[in-house]
Amino acid sequence: MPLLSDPIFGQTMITLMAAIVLVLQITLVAQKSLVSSIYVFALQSFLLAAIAGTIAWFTGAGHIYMAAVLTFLLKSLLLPAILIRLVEQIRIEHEMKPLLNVPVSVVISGMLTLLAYVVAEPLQQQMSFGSPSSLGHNTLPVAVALFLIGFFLIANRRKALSQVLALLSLENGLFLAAISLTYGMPLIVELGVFFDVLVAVLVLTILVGRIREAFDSMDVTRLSRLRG
Amino acid sequence: MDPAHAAPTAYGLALSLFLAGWLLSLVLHVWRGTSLRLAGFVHWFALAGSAAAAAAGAAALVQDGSWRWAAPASAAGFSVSVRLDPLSAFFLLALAALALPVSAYSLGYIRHGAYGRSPVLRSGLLNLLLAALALIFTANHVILFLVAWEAGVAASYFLVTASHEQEETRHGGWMFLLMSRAGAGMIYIGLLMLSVSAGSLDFDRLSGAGSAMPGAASAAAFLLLFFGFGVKAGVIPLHAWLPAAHPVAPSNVSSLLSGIVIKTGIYGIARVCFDFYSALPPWAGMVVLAAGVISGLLGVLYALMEHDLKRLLAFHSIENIGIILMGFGGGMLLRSYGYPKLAALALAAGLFHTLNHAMFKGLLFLGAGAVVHETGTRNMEEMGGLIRRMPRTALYFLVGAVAISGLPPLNGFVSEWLTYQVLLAGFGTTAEVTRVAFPAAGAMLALTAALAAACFVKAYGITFLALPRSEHAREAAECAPSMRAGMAWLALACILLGLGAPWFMQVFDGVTMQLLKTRISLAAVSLSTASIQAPPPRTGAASPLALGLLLAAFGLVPWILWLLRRRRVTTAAGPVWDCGLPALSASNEYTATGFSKSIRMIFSVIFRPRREIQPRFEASPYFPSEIRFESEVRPAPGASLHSAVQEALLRLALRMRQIQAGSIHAYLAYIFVTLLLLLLFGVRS
Amino acid sequence: MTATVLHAVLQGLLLLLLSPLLSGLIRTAKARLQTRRGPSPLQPYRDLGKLLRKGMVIPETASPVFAAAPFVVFSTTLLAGLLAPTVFAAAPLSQFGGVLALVYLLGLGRFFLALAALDTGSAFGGMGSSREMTIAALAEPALMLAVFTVALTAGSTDPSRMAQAAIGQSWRFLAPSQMLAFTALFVVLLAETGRIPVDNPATHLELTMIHEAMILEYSGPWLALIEWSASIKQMVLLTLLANLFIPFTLASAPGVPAILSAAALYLLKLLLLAAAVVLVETTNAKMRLFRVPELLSVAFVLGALALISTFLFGGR
Amino acid sequence: MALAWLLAIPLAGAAATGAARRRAWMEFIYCLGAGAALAASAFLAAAVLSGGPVSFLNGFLYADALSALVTLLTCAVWAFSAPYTVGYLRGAQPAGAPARLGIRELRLYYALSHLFVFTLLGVSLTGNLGIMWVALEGATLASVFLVAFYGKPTSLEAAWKYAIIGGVGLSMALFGTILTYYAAFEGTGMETWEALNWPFLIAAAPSFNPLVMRLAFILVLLGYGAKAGLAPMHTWKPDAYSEAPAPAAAMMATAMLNCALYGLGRFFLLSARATGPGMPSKLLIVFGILSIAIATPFILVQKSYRRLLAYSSIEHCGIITLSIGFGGPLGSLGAVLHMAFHSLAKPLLFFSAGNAQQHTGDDSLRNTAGGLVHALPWSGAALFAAVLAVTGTPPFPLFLSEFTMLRAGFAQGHAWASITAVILLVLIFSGMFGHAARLLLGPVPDLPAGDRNRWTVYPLAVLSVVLLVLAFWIPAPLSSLLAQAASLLEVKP
Repeated sequence: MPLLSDPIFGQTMITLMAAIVLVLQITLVAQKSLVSSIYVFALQSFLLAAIAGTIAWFTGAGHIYMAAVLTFLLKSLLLPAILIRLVEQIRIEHEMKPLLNVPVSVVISGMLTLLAYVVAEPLQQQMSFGSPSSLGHNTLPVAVALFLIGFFLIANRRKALSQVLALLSLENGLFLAAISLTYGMPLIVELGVFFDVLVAVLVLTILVGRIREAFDSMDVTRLSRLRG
Repeated sequence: MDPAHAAPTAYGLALSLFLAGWLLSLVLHVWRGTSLRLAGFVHWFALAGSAAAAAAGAAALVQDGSWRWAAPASAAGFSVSVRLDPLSAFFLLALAALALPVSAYSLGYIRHGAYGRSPVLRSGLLNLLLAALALIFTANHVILFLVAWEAGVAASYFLVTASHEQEETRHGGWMFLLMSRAGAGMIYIGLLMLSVSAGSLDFDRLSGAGSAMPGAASAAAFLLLFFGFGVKAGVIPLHAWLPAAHPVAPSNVSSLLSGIVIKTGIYGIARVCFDFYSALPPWAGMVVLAAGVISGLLGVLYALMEHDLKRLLAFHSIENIGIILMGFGGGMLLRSYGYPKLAALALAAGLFHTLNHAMFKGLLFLGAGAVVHETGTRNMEEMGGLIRRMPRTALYFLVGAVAISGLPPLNGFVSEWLTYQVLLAGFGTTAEVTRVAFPAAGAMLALTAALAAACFVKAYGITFLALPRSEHAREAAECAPSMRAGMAWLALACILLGLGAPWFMQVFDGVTMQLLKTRISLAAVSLSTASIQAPPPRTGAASPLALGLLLAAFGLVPWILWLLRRRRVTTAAGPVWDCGLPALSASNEYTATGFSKSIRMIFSVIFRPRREIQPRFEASPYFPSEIRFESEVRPAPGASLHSAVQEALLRLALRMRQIQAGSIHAYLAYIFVTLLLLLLFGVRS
Repeated sequence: MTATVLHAVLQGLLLLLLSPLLSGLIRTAKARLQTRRGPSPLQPYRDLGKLLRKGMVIPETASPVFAAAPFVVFSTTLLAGLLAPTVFAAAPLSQFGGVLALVYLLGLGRFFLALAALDTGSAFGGMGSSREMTIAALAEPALMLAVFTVALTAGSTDPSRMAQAAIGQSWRFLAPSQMLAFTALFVVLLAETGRIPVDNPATHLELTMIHEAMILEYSGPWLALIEWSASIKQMVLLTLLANLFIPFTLASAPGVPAILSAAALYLLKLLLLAAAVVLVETTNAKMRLFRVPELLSVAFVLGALALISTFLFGGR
Repeated sequence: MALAWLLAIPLAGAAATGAARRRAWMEFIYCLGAGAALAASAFLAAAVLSGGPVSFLNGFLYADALSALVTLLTCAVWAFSAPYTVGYLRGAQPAGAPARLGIRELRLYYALSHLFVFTLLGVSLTGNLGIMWVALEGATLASVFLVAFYGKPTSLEAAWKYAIIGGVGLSMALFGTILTYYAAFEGTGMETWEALNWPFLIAAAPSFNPLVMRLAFILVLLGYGAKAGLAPMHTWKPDAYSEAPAPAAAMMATAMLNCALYGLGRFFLLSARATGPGMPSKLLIVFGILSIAIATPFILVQKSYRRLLAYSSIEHCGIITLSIGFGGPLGSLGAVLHMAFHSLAKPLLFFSAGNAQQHTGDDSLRNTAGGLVHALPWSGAALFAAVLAVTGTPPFPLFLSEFTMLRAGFAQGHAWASITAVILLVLIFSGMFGHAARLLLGPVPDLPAGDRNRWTVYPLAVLSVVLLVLAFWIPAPLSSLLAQAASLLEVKP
């Protein structure tokens, strides 16, 4: 199967999937429903796992398979499940009002993508494409954009839980960067990162629950007693 | 003992005693912190240490050259590196000469609760303060100097706030601390500039380093150091802490503060102007001279307006700092124009006045302490007639008052006389602007000194003479023997430093040799006539000893005649002329406020006096039942400087608090914007 | 040594004996100018004699300061007098202290007198003391500037040297700096000796007096000492004025004729200056206290001008 | 092996605490663990001093002088805070929290504290920059519940802000780490996890792509800066420090701050070698000054003294950063010294302030009647000493380190930065001391006599004495450890 061993094909696939990931990220910005956001996130994570799998396939590195599988299990199955369960458990309103309205947010996301390109472009100029060793390098701007948009998303969300989700999507950007630039971090590091992400979500969800109990709301704009 | 080892041994002994006293006080404080007897016991360490320090200073001054000792620096840069060079030794001597009587005085003084609730701790702090001062004067390393400097500040602060239960005390201590720190900031920067340029933190290596720096940096460092040390010295307009902190401190502490703590500023200025800078352009001397003139004149003018005895003395400290700086400034100008001999005279004048001021101001504060303790008030308007209740204190205070007024034959006269000679010598030897500055400064010095005399007529007259103005004053009693001993020592020092000035002047030989390469006593002393003299081009001589003896003789002759005569004429005690009204009472007396009224009116441009008289009438406007009189003057320039700065800062700070308004979105936005900015501008550059 | 002692004793006697006469002469001349007969010039001697013989009333409130003041005032004034050259170009004791010491000795006397005035507890005493110290303080800078001017041209603050240095330059007196300084010093003299327009020595109206208010409670021999000192002080200041600015009449070499002519010329100068004082006193009214600073500021400016003109016209 | 043992101590402590059923056992385990860790870290430091860097598991665990110093400081702070923690948790708890802590709360606290220390030790003891990130993230997670410990609404608020800002910050740091790895990967072709090991990285750094390293440094600076509390990423600090129990806050303000700055310092060295020291230095100087400047107004106008301490921590974070940024032998020495001295002075401040807060039930600077020193003679004196110490007042050793830092500024041609720092430090002093004086001095307050709990008083005395002694005399081994650490932190061409 020459197609499946043609690095150009791999490159094309990865580029396509990365583009979809970026679109999904912007969808997250525009999304108002919490539950749908979680599904979007799960889809995004799945695509990332697929990118990782593709790279693993073409480079034949075992630890990237591992990363792909872990991503798939953790980010597109386990974490969304935990979040969905939490949403149902504490019966929070599904509607999430961002601080800035959707059109403005989307425009800002677009600008951030542009900025990501500006930042990553000089790096890309120094890269060589087309060889297996550079597979996926061209997704660096996407990774930076995911990161920036994720950051923006955290700052733009009122609900505690949606901030957690945004933090996770930001993390996805990092994963994309790691996987595309260096074919994943060393496995032991990668494992540690996954573990941390898992614990972070657990910790944050517990906190969300307690905040909800204490404040009768998940709106973090209410958390403004500590000043000066 | 080998004389070469005398100074180091005594010096080490002094420091050990001070520090041992302090450490011991910490232990004793834990054991029995309120025991006055233990507090007194700790003071004995200060007393013994001061005696050792006096020996060290004297021994070091007698022998030529400097003694150095250094321990290797720690990893953090701290180094015990000390040096007894002539300048250090002189200040050490001044410290000891004051600390000794003050310690003695304290033995009796603290028995009446002057140290507040933890007397043992405070008495230990006095030891710490003395140790810090000794180290300030002898440090040979920037870091040791600064450590000692701030340790002295901390010790002074906690001594000043001994009775911190009162708001006024807290405020005074706070002002002291705040301004000290601000001054220290300037000193840090200045010393850093010097030491980085010299490539060393050793004072030895800093000698002359200032002049080796490039022009602008050299000037900036000089100004920073001068004004930094000026804060400590109380140079107007950086003086605001002085009248706030001196009055509220226990009087033995006030005495040390005024006598020697502010002299650390003078030490710094002397060290900087004459050692770290081997040459300075004339403007630097003009700055110092101007600071001296302004401080001297405004200091005494504001002292005149005071009726708080201790505040009055505090303002006089500013005045005397001004006189010292006139000497220094003159010396710097003369050095700039190439007259090292005259510069040496000026330096000696300034240093001599430093010591003299320590003696008489220390004495006056101790006397004030005794008076304040007996009358329970610092307000002179409630004193009066104390000369009958406290005759010894009154006598010692009188000696101090005469000395501070610069009257012959006491020590104040000697140093002011030298300063006059310096200012006179500067005229015609220097260029156009400065040649006028010198005699102008001389005229202002004359005004300052005459006003000081007026002020002490007031202070002494209102406090000690005439009728008591309050019940407390009427029932005052003479103070404890140890307190009197302390004052007697200082009074004696004022007299001896005056009469023995020609001999004492030789002490400055080492200093002038070190800093200006000339021996001052060759030019300025004539032992055959027991006189001090000014070297050419403006000669002149004065012999306080001869003047004193002649005065005594001329006074004694008529007095003896009078004693002989007295048996034959009738002397009767009679009432004072009271315009025929019934019995003179204390309310007829001139008040301190009244005494200074004419000066208040004459200098109203400066004082902007405001007064308010509110009579209350019952039946007819001719018979007021009650009259309220209020009078105040505008505080000295710079008195509100710190509060203006403080207010502006606080307003700004309040506005800046909006940064932290509790919104996590804002917080995230800060980071996000920072990130974007750095990505935009940081990566490509 | 013996010569110095002899010189000092003689000059002391001169001051002690002649100063009351000078005061008397001024008083008489003033009376004559006001077309009064006035007392005899010898009246001050009679007053002093009388006072010395009389008993005293000492205020009940007085302390030792009150008792000490007359003696301090007397001794400081006399010693100040011995620092100034009178007949000879060299003052007897000027090696012990120059013109600065002289000024400060007078200051010491004033200090004690002002204290004594406060000591009685009388409001007048306080008033006099306050005013005296104020005026003295204001006069001081002008005095110093004038003295500086002379000291600068002479190169010394020693009055003997100041006088000697000027002897050779006979017309120096007419130099602008000297004239200005002379005028400044003259105004200071009026203030220091309590003359009209600053103070009225003849007044006993409580609210206007200064010097008299201070010594209101003194009587008998102590009053005599104070009055005597006041006369001496006046003579010393006139002497300074005369001999620092017009020194060429002074005897610099021993020899009876020279000494005699110098003595005569000295007295003549004193009389002329006294006449000037009399003229000023008769033609002026006493100033309000708060206008005195204006007068003294004029003196200050004159002194400053004097100093500046030492180099303004190409002098040293 | 020593490295592994050291890490095992807090981990075993956490496990044992989880199993413990009685308060006394937990307290004993905590103190024992702290003591053992201090001894072990001293042993480690001695080993590093005598035999150079120690490495275990192929460099997975690694300690040179710098990491040994940071480890030693972490353990020292732990050792000082352990007895204090015992006393503090026995004492009265703030309003809104359970009046007496139950065994469950205590277990949670002690177990989390052990874990917190474990992660902090992990940061300084690993040689792998990736693992260092993992450990630092772990430290955040372990400490979130320490911040939220009292369960008050404000505690939860603080914990949330801490968690989110910390999380965002650390993800930036992770991005930076990924880019560093990429640079190493690209520059050397090395692809195993050893490519993130420190000795390898620092040796290979000159061959890294400067552009990548520049980007990486920016991200790491913001990321670890957020963890350390550099402005403008500092905003979580006042909330977290004022809401956490005092001993936990002290650990965060010293040990965690050190660890974050340690990480930042490592990346600084890498990027300085890769891109030349110009840009990284400049950035550190800017952020250092900015942190000091931002802290100043909040110190001047502050109504809660626990928050005051947090701003002081921001200031000190700025000082250390500034000193690293100045560079040169003096700059790195200043940074290392300041790290060390600050780690001893800050706990003193937190402990004495904690005592005051426990005694009055309030940490307000506005409603105070003053005179606290009458009721709390020991804590009051310690608070004075601590305020003087953290404001860099001689003779406390922080003066020496700050002065070294200022000297470095002048020596390296950043005179203006130094001068600005001096001015700000003077202002901060006036703020800090003014508040302390208002709180402590004054008329006798209407409070019972305090300072009766030995557990909370003795650590104050010991810390004060240690601080004062260090100002004048630093034991030779410690001094050479400091010198070696400083030389490791210095950028060498």
